[in-house]
Amino acid sequence: QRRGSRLCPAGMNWIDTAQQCCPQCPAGTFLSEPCTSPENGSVCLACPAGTFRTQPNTLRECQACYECDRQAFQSELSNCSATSNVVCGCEPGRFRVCLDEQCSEFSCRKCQPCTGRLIHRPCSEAQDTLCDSSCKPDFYREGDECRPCHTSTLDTCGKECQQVCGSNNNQGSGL
Amino acid sequence: QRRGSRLCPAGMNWIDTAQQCCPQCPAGTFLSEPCTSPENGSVCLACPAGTFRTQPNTLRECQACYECDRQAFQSELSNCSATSNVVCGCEPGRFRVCLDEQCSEFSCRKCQPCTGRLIHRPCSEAQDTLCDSSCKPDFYREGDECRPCHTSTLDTCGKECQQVCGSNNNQGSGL
Amino acid sequence: HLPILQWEDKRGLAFTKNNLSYSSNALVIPISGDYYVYAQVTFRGPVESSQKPNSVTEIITKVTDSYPEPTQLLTGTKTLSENGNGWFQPIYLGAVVSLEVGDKLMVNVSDIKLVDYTKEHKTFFGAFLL
Amino acid sequence: HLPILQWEDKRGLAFTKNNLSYSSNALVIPISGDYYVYAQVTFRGPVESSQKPNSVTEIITKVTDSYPEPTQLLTGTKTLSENGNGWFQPIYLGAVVSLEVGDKLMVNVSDIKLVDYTKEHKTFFGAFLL
Amino acid sequence: HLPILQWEDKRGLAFTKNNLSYSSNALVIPISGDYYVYAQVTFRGPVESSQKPNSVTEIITKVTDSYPEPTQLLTGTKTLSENGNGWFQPIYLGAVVSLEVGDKLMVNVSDIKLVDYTKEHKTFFGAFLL
Repeated sequence: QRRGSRLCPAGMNWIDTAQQCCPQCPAGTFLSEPCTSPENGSVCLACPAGTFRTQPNTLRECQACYECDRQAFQSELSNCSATSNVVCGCEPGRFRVCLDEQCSEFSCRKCQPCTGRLIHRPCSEAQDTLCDSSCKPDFYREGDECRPCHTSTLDTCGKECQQVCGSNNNQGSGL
Repeated sequence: QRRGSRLCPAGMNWIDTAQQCCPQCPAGTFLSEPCTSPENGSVCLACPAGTFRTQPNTLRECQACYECDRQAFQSELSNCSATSNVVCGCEPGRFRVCLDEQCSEFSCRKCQPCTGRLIHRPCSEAQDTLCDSSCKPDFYREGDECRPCHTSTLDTCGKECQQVCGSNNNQGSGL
Repeated sequence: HLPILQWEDKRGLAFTKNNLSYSSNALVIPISGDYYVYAQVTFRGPVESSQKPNSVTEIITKVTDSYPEPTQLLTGTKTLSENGNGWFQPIYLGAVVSLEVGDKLMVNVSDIKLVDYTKEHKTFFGAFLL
Repeated sequence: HLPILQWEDKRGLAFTKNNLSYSSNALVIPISGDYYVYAQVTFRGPVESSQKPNSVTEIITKVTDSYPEPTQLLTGTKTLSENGNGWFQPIYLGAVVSLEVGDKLMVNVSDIKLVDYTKEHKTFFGAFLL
Repeated sequence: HLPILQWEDKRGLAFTKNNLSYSSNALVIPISGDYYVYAQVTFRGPVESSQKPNSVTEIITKVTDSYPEPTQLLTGTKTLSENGNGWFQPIYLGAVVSLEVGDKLMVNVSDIKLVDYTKEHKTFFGAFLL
């Protein structure tokens, strides 16, 4: 404990300017005026808009809310209240790419579409979509893409394509 | 206007230390001593060498001239005067490569020589030389270069070269 | 001129006192003297946009009634070599400057879309009289 | 929370005076007031290890008896684009903050293994009352 | 030793007062005490020359009659990863140091050819007594 402070009972903090223990202000408020004596209460005011305090305190100001990074396609999962900071996530169709270990900084990248494949695991806040390695029925493999049979023509339909789409391709079969 | 300052007539500024309006010093000078009364003038001194003021003012010092960046092959288009900052451009045979949107920072890169081609648009401060796409007469294309006919020998003179330099090349024709 | 940043001057860690006031994006000097002026701007890369600026710039500028043009007091310019999309680049500037009563101090940046405004402890601006 | 740096407070260029004391990794504020708080951490790349963190972070934090959680006062975050192994990256932070008697100031970093502690003039931390 | 920078001490934004004087590339301390010393050097890439230094360094040094060798007070070292020719890299340093009357403060750099001397608001150096 510091030189000048006495140990205060639970729920009270030492206030140096008042040279005594004062009751803590509840979460969502800050200490506007310290108590004049331990019996009467501290003067606590509500955190102004755009600020918050998650815990009981005897601080002279509330903490400023963070803001979600629109430019990085973040969206508000829960907005700032008097007792809680804003919580940012990614806009629909995007997932988090962490820029530091705690992922306190992250950008939101587009989920991959798995065209022509079955979705092994859908895109989520934390991870990109995981596509099936094999192509969907009526789709043939072309490099690492899956192409719909009906778009292939006789001369573009290689070995892979014929195997999947059958010799008489583009007769209305496919997607 | 600020709390403590009165609105001054045109050509005069509020001088806080003198608590009155004083005549502005002309461009190329700075305010050495404020006026003692609006009637008598301010004491203005010429900007010392290496400094300038482009506008009438009541400032206590002149602005330091910029310097052109020799290392980046810049040259002085116009040097610093009492009323104007230095203006930097590129040494002959070089053009500007901007490092920021306003091009307040730039380096000077060598103009491309268009060897063997006609110059479509000459090199300027702002842009590199624009070479003609086709080769000059008596020059044949080799990849994206143009080579003079007279340097080609029978075995190095491919299809392109023969077309341009004629079959009996290097008989004194060309450059 | 380059875009001017707007600042929070009351909530959270921000405060003004001793008549150093904040109005229309500028700190207004209450008494003439030498001040230590400082600012940090955290720039961060846009995600999708391919065109990447090759540099970011932060300038602390002075505007005064005694002169029609702003004066650049401190400048930090950094070229960017991060190829990936997500990048961060803080620039801190600070120095002693002589200021007159009524002078206004502002912070200009090369591209306001690149400024990280999300947390008050990453981008800040201030001054104190010596 | 992020790892907290330990500091030398007596030997070499280091000193404390006017009751600003150092204990358990923190500067302890002796009287309430506005302080200019600053710190520089030089980060440097591990030599062999291929896995390169994509960013380094330095945070000056305040701990107080009046609140159970630390408050982040100043933060510098820089992504790394040096591909080679041997890299250096200094981050300087400094600003005026209002502090109460008994408040503790500390410096947190993203990865303590990356901090260059070898020379006192490369990594330093301090505060003075205005 | 590393090259020492020369400074303008009168014209433009530069000034000295309260007996803190500038002579032969150094700030001369008039009275003993604790000073906040700071400097920013903007380094910028050479254009043509292919050999690119892989790092730049700025050091604030103290020279004193009481010791034959200079003392390094503050150091900023940064490796460069910009591949293009035109690059910019500002390094800011600042901290409180105890100085004796007559001590001289200087700024050394790794390569004087890389220092951007073109604009006074990009490279600067100063100190003030607390």
